[in-house]
Amino acid sequence: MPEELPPLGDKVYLDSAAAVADIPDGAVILLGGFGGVGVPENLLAAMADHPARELTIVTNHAGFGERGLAVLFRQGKVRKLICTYAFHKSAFVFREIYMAGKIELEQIPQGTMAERIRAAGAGIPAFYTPTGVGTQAAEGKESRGFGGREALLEHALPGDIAIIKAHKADRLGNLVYRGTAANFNPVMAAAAPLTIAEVEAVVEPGEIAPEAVHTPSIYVNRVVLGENLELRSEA
Amino acid sequence: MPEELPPLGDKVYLDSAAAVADIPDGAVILLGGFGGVGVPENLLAAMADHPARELTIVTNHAGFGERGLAVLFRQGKVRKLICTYAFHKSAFVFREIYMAGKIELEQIPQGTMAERIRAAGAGIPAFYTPTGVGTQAAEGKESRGFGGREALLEHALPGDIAIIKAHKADRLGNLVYRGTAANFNPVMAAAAPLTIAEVEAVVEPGEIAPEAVHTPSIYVNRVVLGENLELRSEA
Amino acid sequence: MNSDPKLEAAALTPGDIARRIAREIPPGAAVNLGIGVPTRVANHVEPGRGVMFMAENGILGAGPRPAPGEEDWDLINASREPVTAVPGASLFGHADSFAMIRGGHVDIAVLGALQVSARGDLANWTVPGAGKGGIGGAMDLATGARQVFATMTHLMKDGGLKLLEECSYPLTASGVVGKLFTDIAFIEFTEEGPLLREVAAGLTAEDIQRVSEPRLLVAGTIGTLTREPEAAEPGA
Amino acid sequence: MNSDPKLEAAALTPGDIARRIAREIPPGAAVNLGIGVPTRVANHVEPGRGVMFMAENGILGAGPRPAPGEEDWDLINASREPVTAVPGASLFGHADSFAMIRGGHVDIAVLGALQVSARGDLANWTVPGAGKGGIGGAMDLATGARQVFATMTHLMKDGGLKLLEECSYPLTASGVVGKLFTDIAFIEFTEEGPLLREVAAGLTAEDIQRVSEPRLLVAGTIGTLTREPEAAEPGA
Repeated sequence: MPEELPPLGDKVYLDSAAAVADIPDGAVILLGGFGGVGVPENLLAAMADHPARELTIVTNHAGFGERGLAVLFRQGKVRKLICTYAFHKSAFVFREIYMAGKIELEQIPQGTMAERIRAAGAGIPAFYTPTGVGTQAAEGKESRGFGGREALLEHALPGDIAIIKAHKADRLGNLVYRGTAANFNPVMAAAAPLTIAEVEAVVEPGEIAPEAVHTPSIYVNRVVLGENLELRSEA
Repeated sequence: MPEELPPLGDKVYLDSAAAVADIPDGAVILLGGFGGVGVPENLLAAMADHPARELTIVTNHAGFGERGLAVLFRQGKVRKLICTYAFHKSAFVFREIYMAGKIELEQIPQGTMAERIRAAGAGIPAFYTPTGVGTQAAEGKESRGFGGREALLEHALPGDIAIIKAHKADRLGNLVYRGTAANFNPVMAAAAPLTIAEVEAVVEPGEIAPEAVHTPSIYVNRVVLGENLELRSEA
Repeated sequence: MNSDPKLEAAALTPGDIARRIAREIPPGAAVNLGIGVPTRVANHVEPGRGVMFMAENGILGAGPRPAPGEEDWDLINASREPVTAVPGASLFGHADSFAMIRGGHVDIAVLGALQVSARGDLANWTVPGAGKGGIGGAMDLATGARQVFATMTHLMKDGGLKLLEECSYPLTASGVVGKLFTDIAFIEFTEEGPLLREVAAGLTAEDIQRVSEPRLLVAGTIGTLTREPEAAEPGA
Repeated sequence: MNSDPKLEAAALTPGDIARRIAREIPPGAAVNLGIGVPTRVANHVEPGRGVMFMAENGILGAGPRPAPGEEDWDLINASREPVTAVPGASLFGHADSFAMIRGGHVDIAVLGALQVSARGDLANWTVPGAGKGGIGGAMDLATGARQVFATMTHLMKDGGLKLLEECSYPLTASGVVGKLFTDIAFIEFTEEGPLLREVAAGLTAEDIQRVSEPRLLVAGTIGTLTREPEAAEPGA
């Protein structure tokens, strides 16, 4: 769905609405963030004003409160949620929609989700992990012993679009994260052919030292300066 | 072979000889470096004065010239070399020893070697990669199709000891690399129960910003300030 | 905590349990603390012991909660609480964080438990029936950490058992619990089975056995778990 | 380059080949350059086109070789040559670098070839018999890059063919070559087979077919590969 090559030069989009404008129905969206930190709040808000439906969302948890991701649940835009933690008490909107049978859920261990997304970006079609052996997470999965220890076969989990958050970007798309706000954002950036990054600052190429880059520009197609950096839906 | 837990507090060793003193015969050593950059030259020099034999060395290439790794080849200390590029013209010492039937060789694709070492550090017993399908690198390996594309099953490649090089360390073992001197060093640091890092500078904890750490302290057991930073064997 | 007045009277507070767990953490260890009582363990580990706390959302070297008003809301632990970064801390993303956990680099994970079985199976992520809890990082931590310490009240509120022959709740991981700290006992899982190491002051081994489904082993002297005034817990 | 005087007279220089390859690189592409002629392609890509050169030893945004005496010996490309970092460059280790390559994020790999087959198989890492060459990053690059451009002289020094029905040397990867640039021809690999796009000035399609084992397809007009004075290559 996205262009074959990133556009020449400047990847900076005018606003969040423009950055997500062409997201189609049915897209699989990798959504960064953990515990309200590193969440692309403004891009999420733009998605609430966007017509795309039948979305699959891959993210750590099922939203918090009434904002951010919860708005998309309420709007009935999300067909399926793939996450690591579905039923936190603050995810009451998701619970309501789920109990009404209006959304599919796939819940997977956090490390397995991170590694499946990394695998998608890294050209690894599948890998084995000991996590989940002998649990519900193993249901329907192949298992195999390595050196006397069982492991499950897990497949790469790519997205069509990654919607992520970083602290700072340069105009080429190099990203830097702050604190624990990296979380799923770096692996998601690499695991979709179209990656849209909301940031708190945009600088010129060269202002981020090469050793300090956390996500190389090659993984980022669009950069947008978040309109309201105080937004905190904790999606 | 190493202690169960890293020693309390300061991981800084007095000199290279002390840092490698307890390496036993038969150890599998992960050796960092690529093209003469990021090579732990002083630790290699200390290994030349060390009695350990029957070593397996895992490193990018088969040494250069007459110094560094080539000394260990000449001394007959290396039983097996696992590398990505064996027969560069400058690796004449290895060639000589290999042609004389005095060393085993396993040559594997560079990306597969990096990923196998990462897997060892990341608790992934095995993974699939499309690299090498239909080539000599596939010989004796399981192959399987994913989404219509064949991939080879590759296993984690752990070491007993990692001997690596970084630019800077703090006393807790956090590491920072310079330029293209990271190469195999970060993955190797995580893939052995005992990791020994040669560095060009040692600083106090806190002097490396948390976001700037390339290799977290948890992966590093010993730090030594290289005695002769001009050493350049290009091993 | 349960309907037995004798056990109830002897039961440790959460702070007492956290303090006891802290004593089992060796100097220099890298430790992941789960939500609840495990989080409080940090309050009882002296800074000079070189223990590094890691949180699976991407920090090694998490320090105490900052003073009110000084929070950095980009810097939290896995319980969504603001933390500080100690000198020598490092930050990383989820893939690297779980590589660290699954790769066996974290020495100890201290996890809350719902049930523990005779052979150290851990159930801590959900109760049967839809709509409660989530997996989160629990399966990776329980599987990947070198040692798993579990903690729970010994009994359910209705007096039902939680230390069982077999867990009835969905498992988090099999055979992983090394040490179990309840409000009335400290039990170590050995090749031969669960070994009763310590009991709360005022109780006997028989008291613990009576509320535990598996046969508990005893070797040598059984130690005593003591209570302290809550004020003894700094920062709680 | 071969024993046929007509072909020899028409053959492009390495600089000419590099210049032709450079014209096939679209603006904004991420490109990995192998050793030899591929390395020289960088000399012909204008900086304003936004092309980013990556080297598998851990740099995206490799710039020209620094002036003598100004080398940073911690900053090299995969050919072990000192490079610079352009504004907006990034640095990373081998695992991340090959994740980038194998994950299909590198648009074009330009690789030297020993042999290429009718269906785009590439042989470039060794000749049969022990003791020559090495795999290095070639298999990952040939498999992982979105497009593989191969370059070689069209014939061996003794006149032997290198564009073959089947490679006789050990393969690097199967069916991966998209475009082949030799000293006398530019060939594109299509579903139907190798398509002859351009020939060196002074030669005909028949001249190229005569020294190519597979049947070459022709569609529409065949273009001309031109030679330029070596001075036209900046920095060579």
